[in-house]
Amino acid sequence: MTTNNDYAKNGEYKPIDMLACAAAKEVNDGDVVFAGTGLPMLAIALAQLEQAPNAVCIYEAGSVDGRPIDLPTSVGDSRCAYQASIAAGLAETFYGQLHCGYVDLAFLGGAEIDMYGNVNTTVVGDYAAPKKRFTGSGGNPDINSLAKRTVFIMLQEKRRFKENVDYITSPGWRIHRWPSGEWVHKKEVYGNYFFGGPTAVITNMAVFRFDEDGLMYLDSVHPGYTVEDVKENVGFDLNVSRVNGATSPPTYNQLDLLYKKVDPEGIFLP
Amino acid sequence: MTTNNDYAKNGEYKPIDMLACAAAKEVNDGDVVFAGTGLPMLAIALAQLEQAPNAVCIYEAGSVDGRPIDLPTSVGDSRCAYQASIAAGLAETFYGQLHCGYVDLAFLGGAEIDMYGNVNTTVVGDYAAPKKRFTGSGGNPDINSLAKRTVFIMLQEKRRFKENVDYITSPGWRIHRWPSGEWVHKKEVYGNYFFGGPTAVITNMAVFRFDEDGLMYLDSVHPGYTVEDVKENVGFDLNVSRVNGATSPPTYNQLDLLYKKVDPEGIFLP
Amino acid sequence: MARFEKITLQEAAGLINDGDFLSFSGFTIWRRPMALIYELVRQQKKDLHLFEVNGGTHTEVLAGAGAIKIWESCWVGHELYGKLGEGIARGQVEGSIIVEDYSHAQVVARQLAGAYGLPFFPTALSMGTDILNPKYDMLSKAGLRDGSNPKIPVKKYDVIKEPFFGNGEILMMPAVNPDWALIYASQVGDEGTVRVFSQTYVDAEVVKAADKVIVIAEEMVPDNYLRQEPEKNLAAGYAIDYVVECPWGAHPTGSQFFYDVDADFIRQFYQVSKSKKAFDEWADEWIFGVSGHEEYLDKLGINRLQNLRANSVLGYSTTVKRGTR
Amino acid sequence: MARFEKITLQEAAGLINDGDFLSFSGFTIWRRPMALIYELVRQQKKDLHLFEVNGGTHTEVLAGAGAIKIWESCWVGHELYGKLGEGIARGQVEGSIIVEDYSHAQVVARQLAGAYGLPFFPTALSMGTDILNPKYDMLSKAGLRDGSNPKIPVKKYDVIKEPFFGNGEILMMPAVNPDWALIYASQVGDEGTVRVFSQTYVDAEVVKAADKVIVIAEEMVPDNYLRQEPEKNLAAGYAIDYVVECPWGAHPTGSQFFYDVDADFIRQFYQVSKSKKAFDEWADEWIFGVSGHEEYLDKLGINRLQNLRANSVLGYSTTVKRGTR
Repeated sequence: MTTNNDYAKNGEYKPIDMLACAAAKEVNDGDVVFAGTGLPMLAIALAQLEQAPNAVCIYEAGSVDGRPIDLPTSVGDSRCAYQASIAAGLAETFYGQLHCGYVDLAFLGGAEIDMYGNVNTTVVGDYAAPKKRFTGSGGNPDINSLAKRTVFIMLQEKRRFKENVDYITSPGWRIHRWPSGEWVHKKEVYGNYFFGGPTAVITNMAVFRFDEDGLMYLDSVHPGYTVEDVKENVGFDLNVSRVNGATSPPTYNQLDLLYKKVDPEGIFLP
Repeated sequence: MTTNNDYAKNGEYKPIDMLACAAAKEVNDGDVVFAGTGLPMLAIALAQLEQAPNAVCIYEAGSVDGRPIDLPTSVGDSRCAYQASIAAGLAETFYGQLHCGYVDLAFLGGAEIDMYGNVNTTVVGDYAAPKKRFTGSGGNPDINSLAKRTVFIMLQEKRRFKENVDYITSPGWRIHRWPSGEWVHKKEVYGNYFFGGPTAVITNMAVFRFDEDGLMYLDSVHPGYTVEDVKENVGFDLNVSRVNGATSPPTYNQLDLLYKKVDPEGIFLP
Repeated sequence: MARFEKITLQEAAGLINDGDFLSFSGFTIWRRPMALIYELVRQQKKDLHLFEVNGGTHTEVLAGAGAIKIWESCWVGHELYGKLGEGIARGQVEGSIIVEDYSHAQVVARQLAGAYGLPFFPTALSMGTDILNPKYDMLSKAGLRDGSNPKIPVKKYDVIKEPFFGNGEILMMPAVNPDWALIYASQVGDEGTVRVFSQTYVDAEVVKAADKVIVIAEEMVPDNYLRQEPEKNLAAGYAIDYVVECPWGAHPTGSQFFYDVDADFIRQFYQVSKSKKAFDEWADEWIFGVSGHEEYLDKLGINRLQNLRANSVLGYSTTVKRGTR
Repeated sequence: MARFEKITLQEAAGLINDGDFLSFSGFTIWRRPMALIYELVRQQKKDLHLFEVNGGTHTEVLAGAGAIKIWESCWVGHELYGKLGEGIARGQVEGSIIVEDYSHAQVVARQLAGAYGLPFFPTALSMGTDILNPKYDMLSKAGLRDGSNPKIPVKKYDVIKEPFFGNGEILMMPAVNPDWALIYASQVGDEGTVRVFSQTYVDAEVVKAADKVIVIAEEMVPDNYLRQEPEKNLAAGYAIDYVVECPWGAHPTGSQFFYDVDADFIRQFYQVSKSKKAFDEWADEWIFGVSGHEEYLDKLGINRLQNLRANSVLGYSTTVKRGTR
């Protein structure tokens, strides 16, 4: 007999489903989550329907604890403010909530990441003469700065997991102290504002975490992939000594929730 | 024939009526006025009914351009917010409006004043071991700091018009630059934030103004009083060389408005 | 996010220790957490450290009871119904209360910094006043700026040369983060969303700046209702820790759209606040003489309270006599 | 307080000079003053200096038209309907646009300082990022931080040792005070009171920080109506200078409770934004090919617009197809 809580088998779910479900697991009940557009929205919505009914979501455009009945397409969407506890603006979310210290968990994306969890969403190449421009920082580095834990959701590609990112848009565990440029632990730069940092990176292939020194290691590999597959898609020397087995795949119930309740219109889930 | 715009005769009005009417004349049409509780409320309300229908009033507790249909008893009163353009809080009024630079005219009170327009509303005697405590600054010095013009409404007594006030609560034209304590023009301390300063003091006896050097002089004397009367009630050497005749008394129309429209309940007008 | 705990007034006051650092909702004689203030006096709290915008009747009740050690603020009085803060004034003159004066907007600067988690907030307001005279830094005089109390900054203020536009010097006020925010709110939802009516004063900042928040609510309502107009709400449920449902909890101060200020009550209180002896007699009657909030309301009586009831359209009482005519 | 002047879109755009420093209401693809943006392109404005939170379609229209000289911001794209800001990216890569990057909250810090008249605003957000790498201060590289332009601070940021609590260093961001705020508002009262629906973004701060404010209003309503709920309003009449009544003025961006984002329009625009040639053809059709806003609406047609109409309860369209299912 198959119950709703059984795991789906390989082929019964898409890579993006796996990503969303693995990410959702990072949410503890009661967390105050500050999330970006896209996959983070799926993850937080799914978590709220499962293990974290009391998790609360803040979107930078101005909504606190909204309860969208239709999935927002962006954090600026009025859908975010439906049945929200507060609808205000950026001063409220960035300063009145985030800088105030309320945020437990950040859910963010990134184009490139290094082994310290530094993320680039700005340019490819030298910033002063870039080869390619991405969207830019948005709230990514802000949310990541002061959240107690940050989970990055990314695509697994060698060119995205780099020894050094071309531009540190969002601060990991080792960063520069500007304007001098010293390379130090985040704690050194943030002082009393050091609340935490990146705790996980979730991709279409694996889950990565960070050790006591703030170095990324491989935690679990998604079904269908091997440790070697992951290593081949990481551009730096990845610590695989702490691999903790396979990531649990989505359950039938999760897939059901994702496609029928969270994103029935197929906005992020094709 | 007596018309409504004729001046009332001595004995037909009270000193407080004179004060309110003289103060109301300081409001220009279109002024953004930041007013305190009490007589300032009468003055701005009267001005709005007469020459300044487009004057706008901000109260520090959080209302912008309220249109009370019943006279507020304090700036925190919900009456202030009736038909207001904005009802918010102190961050909005002090920073979003005043510090932002919108305020043309401040209407304030004071317990003591010196010849530079420095006002004390804090203590009698040495602050570190005071003889008497007043209410304290409230928003008086803030509003006075950045308004383009400030009008003080006060009682005329020798002990209130002092060579040196016991404590500078609210900044006049000559102030200390702290922490060093240098005695300098307001301009020196405020720099680019120098927008103006006290322009008039209105009492139950007279109207005082400030010259180019920021020194108080007697401008006009209310009907029933002489220059000598005023001088006897001022504790410093008052410049009377620029006296401009008698202050116009209230008109019948003004008295009518004050008692029938502005304060029919007799809250400030006994 | 831990969901708030619903407790009683007695339990709420019991959480506050002697010496704690408190801040309050409201402004002068509006939306003060009076029922909780009375209970603090009933439980004989001492050595309290207060930080607030324009103080009012609640300040004076605590001052009269001898509960205040440090008062950091800018103003105290009862508006039209009592010119001065007699208890604070007496404490300052006698030296039993350490008074640290600011301007109103400097208080707000400290609260904004505290609410936003910033170490300081710049302001040009009230530069050049004796508020900044180093001689008059009373916490420093009392030896309390030695860094041993993390809630008291080592400097009252700082002045820095603005580095960006050549605008000269500007004042910087340190953040304030009291132990407790004692809040009276118009409505609290069953999930903790907080709303206040009319001007919001610094209520939102006071909630955010404090380590812990106790809200006494005029009424508890479905959160869904408050969430229909989220732009009107003050705080999310996770920002508050304890809630007491407490109708008329702001009396004798006013609560817009519920009841007006009880002017007669405050006038009478102002008279007794002028001497310790008169205050004690008054407290024996109105605080110690009643077992709690319900008996206090009984003593006031329905007709007195009904007269204060706000007109539901205007938000204030149209029946209470306010002036001389 | 001078009462605002009611003008036309053509007149509004005519007020803007080449080289002016602009800021905008809205966020990414929401509540952008698009009708005015189109008119700026129609009037061939050049060398504009933009300062904004997350940019969007309006930024890209100006970038495509070659109207931007300096772009100070933190993000540009069309959300789900166009991943990148192709015009800005092309400008940055080619060197035709000076791009000065911040984090989002650093942009907000600059706007808050500008709105509050403060010279700077402290923040701990995004310390340690390459945003603060002095090598990447592009306005400095371009020689524009020499103090000759009072709108460009002599430093991109400063770091100071916090003097009050021994909390270490903190970042300070300079105020921004653009020449113009170009605002799209949901409602403007006949006396100029401004209201926007749903999240307010930084609209209030953008209004306050600018020297002059032009509002294009979805609808004009009696001020009395807006004053019944003053806690919902964004700005008082004296804060704004010019008003254009302009229904559908935010199209193709969304306006909560009026209409949803025109996803198809933006998707199509995103495709053409990838090359100058395609943009020019698009602009010939949609900007230069129509005489003004009314002809633009005619060209869109009633059925397309009706499909975007917001459900009056939910605030967004429930008929527009958003996803793949």
